[in-house]
Amino acid sequence: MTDSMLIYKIILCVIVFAVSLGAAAYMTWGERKLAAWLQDRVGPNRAGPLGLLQPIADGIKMIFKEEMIPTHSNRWLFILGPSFFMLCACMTGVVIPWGAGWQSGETLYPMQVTDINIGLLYLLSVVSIGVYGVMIGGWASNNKFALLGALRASSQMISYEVAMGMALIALVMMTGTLSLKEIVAQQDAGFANVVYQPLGFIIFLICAFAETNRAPFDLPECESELVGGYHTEYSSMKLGFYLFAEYINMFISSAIMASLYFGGYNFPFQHELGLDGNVLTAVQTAVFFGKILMFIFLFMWIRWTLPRFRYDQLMNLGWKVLLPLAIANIIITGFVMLFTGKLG
Amino acid sequence: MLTEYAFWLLSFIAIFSGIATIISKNPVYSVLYLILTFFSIAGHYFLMNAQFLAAVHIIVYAGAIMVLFLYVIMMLNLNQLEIEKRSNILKMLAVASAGLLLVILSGAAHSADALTANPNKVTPAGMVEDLGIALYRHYLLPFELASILFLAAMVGAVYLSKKNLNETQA
Amino acid sequence: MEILHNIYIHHYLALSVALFGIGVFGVLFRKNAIIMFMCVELMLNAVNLALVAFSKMHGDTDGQIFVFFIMVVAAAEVAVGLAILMMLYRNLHTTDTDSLNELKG
Amino acid sequence: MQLTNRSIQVVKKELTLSERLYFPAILKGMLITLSHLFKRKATIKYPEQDRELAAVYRGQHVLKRDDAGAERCTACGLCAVACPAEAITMESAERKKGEEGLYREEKYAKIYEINMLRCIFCGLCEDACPKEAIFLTDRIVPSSFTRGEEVFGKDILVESMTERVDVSKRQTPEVLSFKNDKKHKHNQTYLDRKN
Repeated sequence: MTDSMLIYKIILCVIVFAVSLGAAAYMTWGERKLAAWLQDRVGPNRAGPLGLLQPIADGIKMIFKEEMIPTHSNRWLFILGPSFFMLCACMTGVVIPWGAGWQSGETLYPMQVTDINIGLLYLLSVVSIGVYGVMIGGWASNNKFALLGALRASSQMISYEVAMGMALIALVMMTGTLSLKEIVAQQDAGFANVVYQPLGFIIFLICAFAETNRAPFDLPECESELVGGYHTEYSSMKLGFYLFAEYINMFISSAIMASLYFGGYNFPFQHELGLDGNVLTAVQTAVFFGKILMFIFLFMWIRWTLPRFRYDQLMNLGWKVLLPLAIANIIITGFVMLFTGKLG
Repeated sequence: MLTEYAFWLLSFIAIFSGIATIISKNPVYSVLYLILTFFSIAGHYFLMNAQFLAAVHIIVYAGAIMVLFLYVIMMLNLNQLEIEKRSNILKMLAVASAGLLLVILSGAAHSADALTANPNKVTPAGMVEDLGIALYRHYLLPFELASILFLAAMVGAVYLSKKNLNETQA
Repeated sequence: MEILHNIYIHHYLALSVALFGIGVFGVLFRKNAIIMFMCVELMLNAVNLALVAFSKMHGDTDGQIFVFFIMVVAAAEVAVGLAILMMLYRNLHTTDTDSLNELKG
Repeated sequence: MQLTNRSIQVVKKELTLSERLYFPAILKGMLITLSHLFKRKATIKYPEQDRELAAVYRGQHVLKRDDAGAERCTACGLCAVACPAEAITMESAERKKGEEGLYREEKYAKIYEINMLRCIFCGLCEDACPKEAIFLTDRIVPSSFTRGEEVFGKDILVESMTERVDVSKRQTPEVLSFKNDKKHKHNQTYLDRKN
């Protein structure tokens, strides 16, 4: 790895980090705007034009609010919880290919921080350790509601991880690789993977909703039963971390769904446009962000449409519906591969 | 050079948090330190180019097993543990036997000094394919047996954790 | 990351031995069944580390396959073991191994 | 025992396959919310925009002056009697010489207070007033931080001659024409009488 490449990677890392933070900030604005529109309201419109400065105002409010740590809580773990959750949310962005890459002279600068050949497993492992942030925070609060919320959150996340992994296995069988870059590159030639894996996509989508604790799976923080769920005792920026991390998770899972199932940065007839390499990369990145926005819209649209599940319904859906469907999907994929002779 | 520093750092973290695991009063701290140990072991796997294994290690150990431990400890509310009173003789015996084992094992490890890495046989990247081939060609039977073991463990765990066994029989 | 120039197999073995010793010591030293259980996990991991180091040294995948099977066994063991612990706690309201001196539950 | 024939037997019927899949219902719900995305927003931006009020809207009271600027109220107390919420109190005084331009009748209200926290904006005071003095207008009562501020005295209630409050919406055409008829002594200002 040359020095220029190293510097480039560091810059890219910072950019990915900044973009996911900025996207998360503006998703709070978008969420409020969209919620308002779906309810025939206008939404935030006071801070700046169209309320565009609202996230900044929210952030300032969050930072300057009084910070409270409950007396009988476990101080270090109380701080560790949200920090860890935030860390896990930010870690996933590095394996996502945001575009094909910049050609500068001889070297190609890829639009991906790192292309590890087990990208998908990396994603799964980061997702699976994200549970700790919630569990530690909920337990350290020393509050019944927080603990119950944390236990709910963790069991929900573990349950849906299984179906999520199973849905991905069918995809991996089809593409024959665990690297996200490879998977996206393969979709350049043919159709997007969603054409071949519609069931897998739907399972993955539902699991993504559950993993990000979004409605209709926002059981961990259901106000009617558990006050604020695992972050009942949190205030100020530590609460902000939890809420923020949820939006980052949403952004990243939208990006993952776009790259795994919807062709990533590829778009139809991209090579027929006759664009220069770097211009094409810019357009591709824009297209990728368009796809991400589409998924974020879907996330929010569903949140403001569907009511919350009951807890037993949630568990039934995860274990008795999604998991068998995912296994069936694997079997079907295997048979199709066998009969079409795509087995290596 | 960088990898060497990484090795020493990871080893230090692993041993430090391993010791912290067994001396922490609070079981939740123990679990968290053990997770830290597992992370550093995963880091070692990465250093040894066993990336697939590292990821699986994190998913299985940190993502599933330790969550179960944490879950049980939180559910049983074990954080106010009664002070453990183990007699001094037993403590001495524990130290002695563990130390003896340590000496024997490190002696064995020291004699392995002659074994150095064979540079000709270093496997290239793409551990996933190699592992897959090995697992599904040479080790297919143990693999299937392992899944049967899982099934048995699953049934056993569900049966054991039923609230009241008499109720289910009735 | 490919090759560790000055780190030989005995470094890894030493680390593995140290972790294994800590695990053994924990099992002997602590009375809480959950902590003892965790120490067993630590010992299994020490073995895994040694196996991966051997696999790296010999340049083949067999060692890693063994690590897989150890993981499988560990996962199954934890599932059953924790269920037993839960039952124990329900009946005796303790996880102290010294209070398990009766065969009748 | 059946009291009415309105009771309905609840039947929990088996769900059909499409109902059990849930997806059609979810899609239907999502289309409903999506359609609201393009509907006209019900919100108005309040301080900049005012919501259109009904013609008979009853808001903050005004104590009217006549065309020459004299207060019409004669402190008869009928409004206070009519008020179901007992929000109105007043204290009367006798008009001195030289105050004919200020007060229309020989007796006037020295203090006239309406407690806006009690007022229910029923408009009975308006109906009771024989002197066409008190009216409810379409102005919205401003909020305040203390209770004391919500007791409106004459300084707030009496209209100023520079910004007269239009209450013609609250008056029938007959009343309006009657009020402009100067033949009746009732409608004459002191200036009319002087001339």
